[in-house]
Amino acid sequence: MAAYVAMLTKVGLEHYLVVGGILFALGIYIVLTRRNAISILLGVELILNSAGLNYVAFSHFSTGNVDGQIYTVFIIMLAASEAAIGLAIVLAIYQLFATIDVEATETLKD
Amino acid sequence: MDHPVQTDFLRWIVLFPLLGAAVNGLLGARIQERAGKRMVAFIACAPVTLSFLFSLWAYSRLLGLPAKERFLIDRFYTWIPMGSFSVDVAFWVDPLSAIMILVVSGIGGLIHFYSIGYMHDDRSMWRYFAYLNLFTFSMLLLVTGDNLLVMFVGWEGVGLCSWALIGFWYTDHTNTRAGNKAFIVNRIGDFGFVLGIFLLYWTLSGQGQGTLAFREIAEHVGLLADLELWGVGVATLVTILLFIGATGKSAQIPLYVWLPDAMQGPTPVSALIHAATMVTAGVYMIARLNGLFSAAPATLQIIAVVGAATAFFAATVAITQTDIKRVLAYSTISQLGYMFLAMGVTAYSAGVFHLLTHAFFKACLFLGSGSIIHAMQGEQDMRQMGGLRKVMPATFRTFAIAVLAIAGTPFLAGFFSKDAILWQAWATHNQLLWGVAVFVAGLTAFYMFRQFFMVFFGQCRADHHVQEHLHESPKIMTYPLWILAAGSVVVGYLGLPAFLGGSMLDHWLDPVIHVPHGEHHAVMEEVGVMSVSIVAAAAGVVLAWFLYYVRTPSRDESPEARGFAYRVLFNKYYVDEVYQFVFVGGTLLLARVGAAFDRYIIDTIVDGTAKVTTILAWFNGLFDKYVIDMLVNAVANVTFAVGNNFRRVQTGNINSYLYVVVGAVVVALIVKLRYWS
Amino acid sequence: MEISIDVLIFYLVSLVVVGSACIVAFSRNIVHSAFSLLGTFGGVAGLYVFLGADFVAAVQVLIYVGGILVLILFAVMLTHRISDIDITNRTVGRIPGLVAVAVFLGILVYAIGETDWVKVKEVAYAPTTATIGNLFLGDYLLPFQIAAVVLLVALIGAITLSRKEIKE
Amino acid sequence: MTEHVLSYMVFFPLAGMLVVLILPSGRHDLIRWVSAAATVPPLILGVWLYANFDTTTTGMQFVERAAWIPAFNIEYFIGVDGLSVSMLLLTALLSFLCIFASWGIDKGVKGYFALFLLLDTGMTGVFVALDFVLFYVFWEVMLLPMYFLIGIWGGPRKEYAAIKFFLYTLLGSVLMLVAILALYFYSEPNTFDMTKLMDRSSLYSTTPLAMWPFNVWGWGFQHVVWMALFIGFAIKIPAFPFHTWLPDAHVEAPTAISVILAGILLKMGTYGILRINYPMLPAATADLAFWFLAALGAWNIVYGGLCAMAQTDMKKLVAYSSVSHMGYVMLGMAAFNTQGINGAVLQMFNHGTITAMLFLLVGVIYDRAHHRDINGFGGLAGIMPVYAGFTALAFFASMGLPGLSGFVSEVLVLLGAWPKYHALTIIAALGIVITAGYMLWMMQRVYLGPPNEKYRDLPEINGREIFTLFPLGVIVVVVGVYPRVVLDLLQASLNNINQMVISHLS
Amino acid sequence: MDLGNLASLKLFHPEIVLAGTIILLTILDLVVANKRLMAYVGLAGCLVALAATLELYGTEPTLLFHRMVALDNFALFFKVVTLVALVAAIWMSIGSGEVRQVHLGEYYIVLLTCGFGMFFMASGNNLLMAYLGLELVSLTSYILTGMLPHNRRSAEAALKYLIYGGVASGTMIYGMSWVFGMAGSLDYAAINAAMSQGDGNEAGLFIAFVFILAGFGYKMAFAPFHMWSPDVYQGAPTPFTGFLSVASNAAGLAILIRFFYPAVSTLGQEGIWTFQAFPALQWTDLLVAVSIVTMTWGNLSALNQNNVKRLLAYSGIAHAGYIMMGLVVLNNDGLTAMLFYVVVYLIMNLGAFLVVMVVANATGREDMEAYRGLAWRGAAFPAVCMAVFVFSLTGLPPLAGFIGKLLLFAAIIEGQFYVLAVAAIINTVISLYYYARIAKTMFLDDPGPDDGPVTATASAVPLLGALMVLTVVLGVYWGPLLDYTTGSLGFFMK
Repeated sequence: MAAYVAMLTKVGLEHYLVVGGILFALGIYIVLTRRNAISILLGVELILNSAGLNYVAFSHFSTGNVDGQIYTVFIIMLAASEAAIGLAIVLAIYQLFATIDVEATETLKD
Repeated sequence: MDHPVQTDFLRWIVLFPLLGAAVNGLLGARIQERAGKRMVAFIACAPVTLSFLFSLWAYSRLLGLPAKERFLIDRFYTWIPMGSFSVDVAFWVDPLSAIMILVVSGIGGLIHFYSIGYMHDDRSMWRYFAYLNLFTFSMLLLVTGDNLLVMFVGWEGVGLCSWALIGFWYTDHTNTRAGNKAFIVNRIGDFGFVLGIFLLYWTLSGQGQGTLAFREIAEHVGLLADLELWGVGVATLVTILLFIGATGKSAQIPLYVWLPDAMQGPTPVSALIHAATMVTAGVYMIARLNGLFSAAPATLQIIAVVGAATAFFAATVAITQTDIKRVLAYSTISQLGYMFLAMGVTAYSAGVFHLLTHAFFKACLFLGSGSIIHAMQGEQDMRQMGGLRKVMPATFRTFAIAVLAIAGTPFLAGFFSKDAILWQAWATHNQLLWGVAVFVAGLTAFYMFRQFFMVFFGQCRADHHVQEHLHESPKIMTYPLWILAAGSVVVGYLGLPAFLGGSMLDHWLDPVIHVPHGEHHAVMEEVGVMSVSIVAAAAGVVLAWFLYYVRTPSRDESPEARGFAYRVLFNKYYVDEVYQFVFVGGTLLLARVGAAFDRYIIDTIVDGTAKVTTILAWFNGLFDKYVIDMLVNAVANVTFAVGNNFRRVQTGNINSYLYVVVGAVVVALIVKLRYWS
Repeated sequence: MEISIDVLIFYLVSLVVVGSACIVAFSRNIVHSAFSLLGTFGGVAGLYVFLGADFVAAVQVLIYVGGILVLILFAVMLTHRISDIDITNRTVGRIPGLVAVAVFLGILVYAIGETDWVKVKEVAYAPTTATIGNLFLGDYLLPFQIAAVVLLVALIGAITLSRKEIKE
Repeated sequence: MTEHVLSYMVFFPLAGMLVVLILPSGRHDLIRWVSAAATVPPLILGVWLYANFDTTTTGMQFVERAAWIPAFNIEYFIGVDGLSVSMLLLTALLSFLCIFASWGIDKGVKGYFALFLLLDTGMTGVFVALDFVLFYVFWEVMLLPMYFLIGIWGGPRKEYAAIKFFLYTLLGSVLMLVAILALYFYSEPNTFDMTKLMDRSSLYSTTPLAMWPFNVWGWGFQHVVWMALFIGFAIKIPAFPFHTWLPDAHVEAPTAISVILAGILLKMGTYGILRINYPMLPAATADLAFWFLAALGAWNIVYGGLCAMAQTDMKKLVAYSSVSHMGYVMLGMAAFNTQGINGAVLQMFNHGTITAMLFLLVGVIYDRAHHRDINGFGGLAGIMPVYAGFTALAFFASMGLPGLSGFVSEVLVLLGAWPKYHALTIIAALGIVITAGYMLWMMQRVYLGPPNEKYRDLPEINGREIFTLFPLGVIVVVVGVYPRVVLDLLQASLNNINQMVISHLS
Repeated sequence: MDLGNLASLKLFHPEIVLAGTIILLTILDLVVANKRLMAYVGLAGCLVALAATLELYGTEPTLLFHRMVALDNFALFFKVVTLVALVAAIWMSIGSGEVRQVHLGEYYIVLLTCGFGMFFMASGNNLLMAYLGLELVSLTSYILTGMLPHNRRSAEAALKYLIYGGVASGTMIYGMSWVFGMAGSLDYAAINAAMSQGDGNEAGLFIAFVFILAGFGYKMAFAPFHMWSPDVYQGAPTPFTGFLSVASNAAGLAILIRFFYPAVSTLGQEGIWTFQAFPALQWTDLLVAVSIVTMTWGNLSALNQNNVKRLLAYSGIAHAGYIMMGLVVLNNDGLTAMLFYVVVYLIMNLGAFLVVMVVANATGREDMEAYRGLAWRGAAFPAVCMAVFVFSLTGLPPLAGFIGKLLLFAAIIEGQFYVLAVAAIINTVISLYYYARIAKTMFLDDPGPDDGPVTATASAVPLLGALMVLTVVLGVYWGPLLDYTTGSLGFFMK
């Protein structure tokens, strides 16, 4: 019991990892269940954030240098690029299909 | 003896007819067109005549040698050298084959000449003579071959020629069917024959003496003693297999069925192939291998029984037939039965003797019937004939001599030879077989005289039109008849019974036939036995005289009007029908089953494999189409109607793609953590 | 059983992060989802601060909150009529999704607990901006340059994709 | 010149193909003559080879070797022994004749002859290759031209036939590839050199594998590899139950391609078994020969014969007769004695010539009447006597009539098989009867009987057709009368191969 | 040897040339009216870069830019492959009717950037560079896929690609973060060192590796990460599809090999690699399963395809499965075989897509019916080439595809993966069916009444001829290429 209490009272690496894990899982949940293209992109952002959080946490607890932080910076940068391109595509889809529901845009299939 | 003298000219006995066949076969059509039928006939007859002359030469050479060394050989070349198995193309002439080559080339030559007249109007004369020459070649090869394999070449070759000549007028399917029947039934016999060859070779080879040469086989027969295969003596097995071949070639039960049908061929062919020479090949083969057969008493017993049974069976059928050639055909089968009976009772010499005499009188009968058919413009039904003795005197006389000979009239050829067989059967204590044979002798006399009376006596029952054109045949046809008729009288004196001075033939054949000398019998016993057969024959003649001379046969005599027994005999015991149904039908059924198996089972399996793959692919698509979306939609939105989900097939859905990824990763992780750790 | 204030704050911030992420995931309204993302991003930025990553936190706020989020909101507005905003954030297959993700998360947490992570003895808190800046022009120069290419091409791409007039 | 004679034989047709490819596609006659010219040198060289071949040694002759892919020890390694020479001669001759049999092709002439020449190279290559990779390459080189030759120039169901052929043979060759690689990795040092692999045959383990179901059968590595190779070859032979591609392929293929298919391609299966399975996997050969060679061979003979009897399409009948006749080859080679194995290879050679004749003959009539229904003819012998003469020769040779080539080989095979397999030989000998049955029956229906009025005016076989048939007819007769022209070539090599297996017979 | 930033530049010519070309194109796009010029400039840039790359052969293996990227034969090999694919893709684009509709300037800029990204996928020597390279390639691929204006298929494909790619790369960096946490460094060499000491982290490592595999696998398109590829292949402009099918695949393989071999394994005797620290990981079993599932899934799905591009996508998946076979055996022979196959696959698959493009140019269609009797509709040469390509894809000698398969088979049989071998055999036979169907349609079917003549685009013919000749020549004389791929296994780590 004491061990569990200690686990809860002292914030360590694992706590951050668990938060990251939850974010990751929620992101996965979103991409699995959402039908709205923008919502799915939100899920992707959650996944990227979870990874970023992991890197910073490791950077802080495991390496003691800023390598992980720099990685996170790049993640953020790439997330931004991806969002820009993704949203441009979404707009194009909306122009062509008048909806962004991915179930409505299924012309490519077997 | 061990190093026989090479005699080069023997090969020419065999090769001359082949040359003739080649020339006529390849160029005949052109020759006939340019130089006429005479040229064709000359090209065909000259080689046979040469063969006959060379045969005489060989014969005279044999005469010049001491009895024990009467043996000439011509090694041509090594045919199949295959390790221990080495077969030469080699020809040999010894007393036995000397008789055969003389018969084949002599009677064959006569029939060649006869054919010039008989086939004069046929536009494919060249083809006919090519076949006939080829036949002569094959037959000579058969009898002069120094080993079993070369003999087998001839054996098959005569079968081929027989096929070609039976179906000579190929535009009629009856003829071609008869040809095929002959060939295929012979092949069934050959099936046994080759197996016999293999078994013989390998058994001897197992004893260190692998060979197929006759002389060496005779030398090493002793090695086969006590060897067994499948619980049967090897010698017995080999001889039975070889005998199966003989039943095919020589038309014995159960493979005789082809011979009556073979009468579809031109009549000279029937005379040459289906009476005088080819059908006796089986007899010759057994005589040739007499040492081997003597070592297998069980087989001999079978041969004797089969021979007697065939003789009886064919004779009974012959008494009802109305076709002039079919009567002769069944008669041939019956006479061949006698020869096999002789073989079976180890009277090899008597068998060969009967072979010789039979060749003369049966050839004469066939050629005579050919002459008649020729005159009757192709008509073969005896019910349409009658009274021909006035129109065709030469044919009538020769035919009469031959009939008398075959019926066993004392002091003609058939009498002596048949009697030799009967006596041997009696002397070897086969009284039952002897009884059958005697009865058959009576039947023979009956059906031959029935034919004789129906054809030559009484009123002519033919059409008016045919009657007007009745004529005697040309001399080229009647001369051979006379020669053969003379032979039917004379050759009998080659084999006089012991009490009349003994058999020259026995003496001649002594070096090659080793008959264990039987016990001595009283002269009176022999005379008594002989008298019984004379009585039987006489009875047959009288019966025929009563039924077919006194009571003239009617033109429309039909078997339906007669009793059951008559119908059975007329329809040859329905054997053909049974064979047709069981064997031909059975084989075709098997063939269809096989083909159907191919088409339906194997191909279905193959196609099925393809189908399974397609189904898998389809299932794969299904997995895409349904399973994933079922997870997404049907399972989740329970409110949605199932049908609606099916209609809204949502492939191409990005969520489902991602489901696959996540699902796979989760499964991999679970498997890893749960099972692999 | 004392709980220090920073631990409490950590839990509080984490709660914000996870809670708003849950809204993102489960909300039926796309605008709600988008705005809740603000909470997540901000909360993560807060966690970065806790982890002594001041520069990253700033970048997170600037780019995510200031850039990406605004972009997303724009997109939401551009692709929806205001009237049907409520019904466009469809979610399908919640139960299998939740099951899959729960199993997934379980495995992750289990593995996080099992794994022997590298740990430094002393956890340091120091300003990182200068260090990071130096590294960008030193050891990390190449990635930094590539990032420039990425941004350039993203720019070109985004423009190309949204500019869809027919040529010729 | 002489040291590269085999290479010339292999690649001359390929050079011809390249020439054909650059010719203008409209010049049909030019293309035909160039193609014909490209097949002449191999034939001449083949005869030269035959004349200069040393029949007394067992080793490979006219060997050429050059490094090809040194990294894997793959070489351009070719050479011949007696077995190969006989097949090589057959290939050169039939290729040459088939060019003339293809004269009537008028659709896509250029493509046809180009593919044909490519096929020729592939076939020739298979019979000379002594490096496994080279062998496999040539083996597969045949596949594609065949697919197109059947598929484009074939009959009504050409696609089905082509794809069936293709799938079957590809399945076989992939298995073969796996077996080749397995042999490569088990050899020490690793080599694709077939002659070396033969020398090391004792290395391949026969210890039963633990893997189900091999443990039940007691199969070792050697058996498994043997089986993989065997299936590949059995498809080509074709052995029951892998034979169903053959009737379809034959029926649909153009005449010349049927000839090649039956005359040469089928031989590759048995050639492969003799060249690879026997010397390299002798222990497995000894263990498995009864069921997979002898029993299957006997079954092939009877089954193929019966199937042939039920056919109404001439080509299908001939195709099934091939199934039957190739059974003799399998039975003979399983006898493991001089007679059997030599008979088997002689039968390969004879079947090549006889069946080629049969297909050419069917082609002649098909060109004139445009159908092949056996029941749709009648009395052709009177209408086309010369043609009927050739047919009779081919039929009787096929039936194994003494004096013609088929007889010698069949007798040797059966003779050889007898001491080892009594019962199977008896079954196989039934083939004598069955063959006569279907051949004569077909002869009767097509050539004899009353002439069919419809075909009263069919022209007699022409000079070109006679030209294709005549050499084959001569060979059939010569080999029948004097089989040593082929047998002398074979004996030393085949006895050597045989010897390798015999020591493993239990 | 590690080099600093400035010192690295002189060993960085290919990248510099390529980057320069990109910038030049950006400027040209603004000032030049004739956009066709862009293609030739791009082509020239690629050729110069190729020359620069070849010039680097023989240089001592080096780590550049403070250990960010490696310069070794392995990297050079993939750079050459990428540049060749780029050249071919640009050449194809010049003749493509589809590409004519897009903004040509941007098209070539993004295409070249895509290739630029692949350079770093092949040479990246730490987790950050791997991620950057992969993302650069991904982003440019999304753009190129969605570039066709007013084209629903194109936009939809781009969206799917983007979402799929985003999730996959997100998953990958999440996994990488765990590796970072376990090794304490982003650098491959450091990771390798850490791995050789650590133990007991099997679960965590396995999860991380599986996640990373998701990212790499999505680039290579192997199951179960392949599902984007048919849709994207079908939607994207054909020249880019061709490029994607070969170069993206190759780059995915490159990044995968560099991570799983030099970074986390050690090279032992006789070219046999061993996984560090966790021998009990059952890694090979997973790879065997993935390989079998991939090839089977790809082939089965291809069977019933009627769209040739889509069919080639599935065939590409199947080929990814074949290539994976080389990974299973964990030795240099397997690696060589994979590299060899990459080259061969590049040649034959590009050729196949080129024919697809020729047909699409003439008919506007990509379905199987458009190929009916192609050989008899004036397009005998493309038809013959296509036949060569598809039979090479099947793996028939004497075509290059056979040699590729031979080497792969050789590797797995040597490694005694018999189950895998059998699966591969069955798959080869299955694949023959649909490949042969293409050949059948082109040669054996008669053209339909509406099928007009097809004329090959002038620019396509020489490329087509070159690819076909290469396919045949490499099937017969492949020694040099094998030597080259064997030589390309030089990794520089320390």
